[in-house]
Amino acid sequence: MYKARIYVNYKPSVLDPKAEVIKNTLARTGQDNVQSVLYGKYFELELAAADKDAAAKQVDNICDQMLANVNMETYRFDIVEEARA
Amino acid sequence: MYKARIYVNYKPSVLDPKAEVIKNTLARTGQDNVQSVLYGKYFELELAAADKDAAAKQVDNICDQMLANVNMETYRFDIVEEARA
Amino acid sequence: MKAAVLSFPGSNCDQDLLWALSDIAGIPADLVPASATDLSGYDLVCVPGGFSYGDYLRSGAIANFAPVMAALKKHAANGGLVLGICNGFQILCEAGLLPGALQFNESLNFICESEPLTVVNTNTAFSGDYQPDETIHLPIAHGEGNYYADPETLAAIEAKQQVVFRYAANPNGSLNDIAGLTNAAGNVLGMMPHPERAVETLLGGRDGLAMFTALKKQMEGAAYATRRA
Amino acid sequence: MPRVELSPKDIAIKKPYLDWGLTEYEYDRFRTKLGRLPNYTEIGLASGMWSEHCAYKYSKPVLKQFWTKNERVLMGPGEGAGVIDIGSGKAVVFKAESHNHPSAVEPYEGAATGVGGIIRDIFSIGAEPVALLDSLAFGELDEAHTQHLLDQIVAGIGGYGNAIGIPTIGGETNFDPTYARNPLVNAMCIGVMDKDAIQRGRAAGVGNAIIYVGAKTGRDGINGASFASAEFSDAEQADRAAVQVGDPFMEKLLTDACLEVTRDHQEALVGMQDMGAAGLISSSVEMADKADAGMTINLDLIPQRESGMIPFEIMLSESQERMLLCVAAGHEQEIIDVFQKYDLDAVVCGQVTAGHRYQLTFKNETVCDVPVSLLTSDAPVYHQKGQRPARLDQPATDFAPEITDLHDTWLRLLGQPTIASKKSIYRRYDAQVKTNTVVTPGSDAGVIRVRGTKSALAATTDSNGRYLYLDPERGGALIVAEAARNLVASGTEPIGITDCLNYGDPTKPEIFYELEESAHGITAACKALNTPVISGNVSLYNETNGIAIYPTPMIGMVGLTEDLHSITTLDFKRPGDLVYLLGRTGADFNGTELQKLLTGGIAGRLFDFDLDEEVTVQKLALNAIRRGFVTAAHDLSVGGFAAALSEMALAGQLGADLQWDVPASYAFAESAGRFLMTVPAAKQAEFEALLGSRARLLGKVTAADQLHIQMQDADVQLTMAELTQAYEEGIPCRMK
Ligand SMILES: Nc1ncnc2c1ncn2[C@@H]1O[C@H](COP(=O)(O)OP(=O)(O)O)[C@@H](O)[C@H]1O
Ligand SMILES: [Mg+2]
Repeated sequence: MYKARIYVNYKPSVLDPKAEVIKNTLARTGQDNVQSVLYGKYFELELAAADKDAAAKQVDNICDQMLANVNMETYRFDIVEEARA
Repeated sequence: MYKARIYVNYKPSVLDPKAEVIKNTLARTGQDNVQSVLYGKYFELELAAADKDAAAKQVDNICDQMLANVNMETYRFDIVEEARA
Repeated sequence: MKAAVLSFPGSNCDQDLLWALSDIAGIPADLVPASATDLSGYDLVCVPGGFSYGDYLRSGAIANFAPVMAALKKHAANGGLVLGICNGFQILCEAGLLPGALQFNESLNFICESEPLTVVNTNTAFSGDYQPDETIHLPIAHGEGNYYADPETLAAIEAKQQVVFRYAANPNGSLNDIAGLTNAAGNVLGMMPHPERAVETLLGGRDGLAMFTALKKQMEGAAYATRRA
Repeated sequence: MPRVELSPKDIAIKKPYLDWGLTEYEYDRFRTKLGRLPNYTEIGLASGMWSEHCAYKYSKPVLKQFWTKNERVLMGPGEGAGVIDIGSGKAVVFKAESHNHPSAVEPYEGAATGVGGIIRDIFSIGAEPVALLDSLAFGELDEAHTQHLLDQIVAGIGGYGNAIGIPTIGGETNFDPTYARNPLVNAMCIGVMDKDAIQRGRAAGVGNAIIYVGAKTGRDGINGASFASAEFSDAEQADRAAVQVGDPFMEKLLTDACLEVTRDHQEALVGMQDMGAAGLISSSVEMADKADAGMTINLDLIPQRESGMIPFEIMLSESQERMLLCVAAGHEQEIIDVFQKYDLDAVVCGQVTAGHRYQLTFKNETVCDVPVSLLTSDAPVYHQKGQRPARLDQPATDFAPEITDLHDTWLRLLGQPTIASKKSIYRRYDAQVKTNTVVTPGSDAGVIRVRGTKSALAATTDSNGRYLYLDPERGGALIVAEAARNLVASGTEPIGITDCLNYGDPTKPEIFYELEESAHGITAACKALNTPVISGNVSLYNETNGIAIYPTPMIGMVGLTEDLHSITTLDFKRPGDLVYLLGRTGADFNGTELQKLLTGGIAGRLFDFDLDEEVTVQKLALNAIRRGFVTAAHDLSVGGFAAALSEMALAGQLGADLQWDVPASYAFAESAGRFLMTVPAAKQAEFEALLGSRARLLGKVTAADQLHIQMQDADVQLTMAELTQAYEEGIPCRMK
């Protein structure tokens, strides 16, 4: 069993209105020491696979096709082997 | 400068419709080897703070008050010190 | 007798609510910006629908940090009437003035529809002009109206009869079909359906009007009581 | 790797402009008129301003023929949107825009930013946006890709409109393989304003300030037509988004702030325009052009979201939610204060200058110094020659359907996605915010009241590429007539149109023919129906692998009634009401949904269409409604009698018992100029006297749970349950 931890974020050139609002609100409540905010998605998938490479290949494909919108998002992931429960 | 990496997820007792959709779609496309899907939010904050403890305290407060709704979500974070640019 | 309609950046039902209160129900009402810090002088404070601050983090989450919220919490703690509709309901939950939270609709889609509701509690300041167990139709328009509370909270809500409106055909997955409920004290009501959209026959129905007439009576009575005291 | 700005000489040699959409001829034209070699920024600006989107270089000769003026029109095409007088001191403002290509690439954000863009066009005139509509076309719904596009495009439209708080009161959704890889996403916005407060996009008065307002400028959206991807390294490509993300929250603030400026600071505001296609360059230079003025802008002052942007990028960025204002000198702070109240960036970035030069400075250097006209009126205009496609001269023989099982055909037709209920789509749009919506989606037109008056406005969007494919001219006229029919059925008088012209590559003579001929048809119908074209938009190059979509002009039409009581919906109201069919039905089957259903495609000569008769029937129908004879009205269009009758029954949850002495196939004919109406028995005489032979009594509305129709060669009974199943499930069951 493998666990994939996947991070999906907007590309740097894309305006992220969500992160903007959070940053402004922190500043408004006196927390302007927070200098940058990134707001992304985080996924964990557990999957059975022949080996780590196979798992990585499948996860990469799932990210590209489904979890990330590659027109405006980038993704990265890591994969760890898990002991069977 | 500190960087906080924050993960916000639904509590296990809350059914997450978005994760369900992903899992079902994977199954429908023949990828039923994916046995669990967790769909969360991921934030990165960069903040200036006196020390790591102070940063952690502030981040914990931001999570509790703003980034997570503790009625249905849990959060965790880690903090790393960053070299100034 | 006076009502306040709060207006957060991104609120978009504030004018509709103001119109329903003042022009239709005859309750004098002011629009009060989120930057205000004082709500004294208002008997009823309404938190309208919309997408406060874009609802970008979670619906209602950012509004909780607006300056006016301290005054709203004070008003509620003093027993003042508070009505939150749609995004207003979400804000009241985020602010801890009502129990639970509102999650994405089960279908994950926004739903705009006229929904049948059952009025299950007419012993509140908001619902006294409805008949017990009456079925009414009110519009809903939301993407995150799926009411959630953990089992203990839910049990407490039911035990204290805080639920005022239940969906007759649950559109969004809300637990116990909850469409609207009050706090334990009964002076704060939050609901996803829009009574302010149902106060004119021209626009398709008047089932929402009884809520405003009940509130008016309540406030008139209260104002009379204060005058006597 | 930062972008390298080629020197003027290197530009002449390396010709990067070819990748930005400029031709060799266009470069030469620009250089010759300028009198020297253009630099990198200047030729970049030309690539934006001389694009079809900004210069209409292919479509201008076609658009010229449109009929744009009658006594009610206060402002025609040329500004952000057109304006029509609706009495009581009020005016209606509307326009439509296409976002086909962005929506094909990124359906959610493409559709959302399309809505955001059209809203800015409306409030830039000074009008409060009060309603939205859309017009969508997709490939066959059995394809997973189409399902994904539909889901995400609808989510995007709702995501923007719902959040900003403007009701979506109507639209249309069509399905045909021609749109499989080229979906159409057209959005329309309607605004209402005091008629004496019209704002124009003008930068007049030497020394007056140019103020930039709204979101910061980023690199998003500059690699469209004019910015070829070949120029980027892979790493850059990976960082660069092909699409913009819409921010409805920002736009809500922007709308409210701009309306406050137009309302309370009239003496300070000289002009206002939104930054749409080709962003800052098009808005600024057009504002100078319209005022016959010059302009200078300091690019260092433009709020920027990213570091290291070069002038070319700043000027051509299509970042969303931005506006440009011209403000009287001395009033700058007054205006900036308004925007600051809404937490919005507003900065003085330039001035109106004497003369006619358009000048940009960047880091204390002049990076552009060209005549204003070089970027505007000097853009080339191409007079293409159309060529009649061969298919129009050798039409297939007329389709003559034989209906052996009317019951089965009826239900199958009703379940076709183009005909079936669109409720699963429009229930994802907030149709009621602002509490003005008198008729929500599901009827012939969306209707909103006009606050402060006794009037109401109705609106509809209509298109039918199949008709135009078979006959561009007649199809063009038909579609305008159909839009008008929808408004009349709702009890309003059509007063004007906006359009989106969705076509293939105009440099192909056959495509240009389609464009030109359909414009003839549209114009003829507009004149006959007294509905001038007050605004519009052109979307060309809708092609996949060299194959164009069907010519698909989208007509957005607005109707007016000054009496709320005349508003009529399509649902059967009462058992016992008499059911009438208005207009003539013929064996009109080519191009119909029935032909598509039974033969898998469309072919043949498009059926005849009598424009004068259409006008007459519409006038009579509106008259009957206004005189209070009519309890329900519905126009007949795609799917003909069968679709229309089913919709009336389903909406009212009442049946009907009818006799119609024509062949069963006629239930599906799409002959124009027809309505179904119900009339209370007490009004029968008056109604029949008014309509004469143009109305045929078919029978009665019944309390029964079924439709019963006796035709010449068939007798059919359809239960409400069967009808509901076919109609309501048509789309949802294919989305799974
Ligand atoms: N994409 C859409 N958005 C909003 N409303 C829609 C959409 N598609 C269809 N509708 C609504 O569904 C109803 C039926 O649409 P349509 O079949 O196009 O009507 P008609 O044939 O009378 O023009 C109308 O009320 C229309 O406004
Ligand atoms: Mg119609």
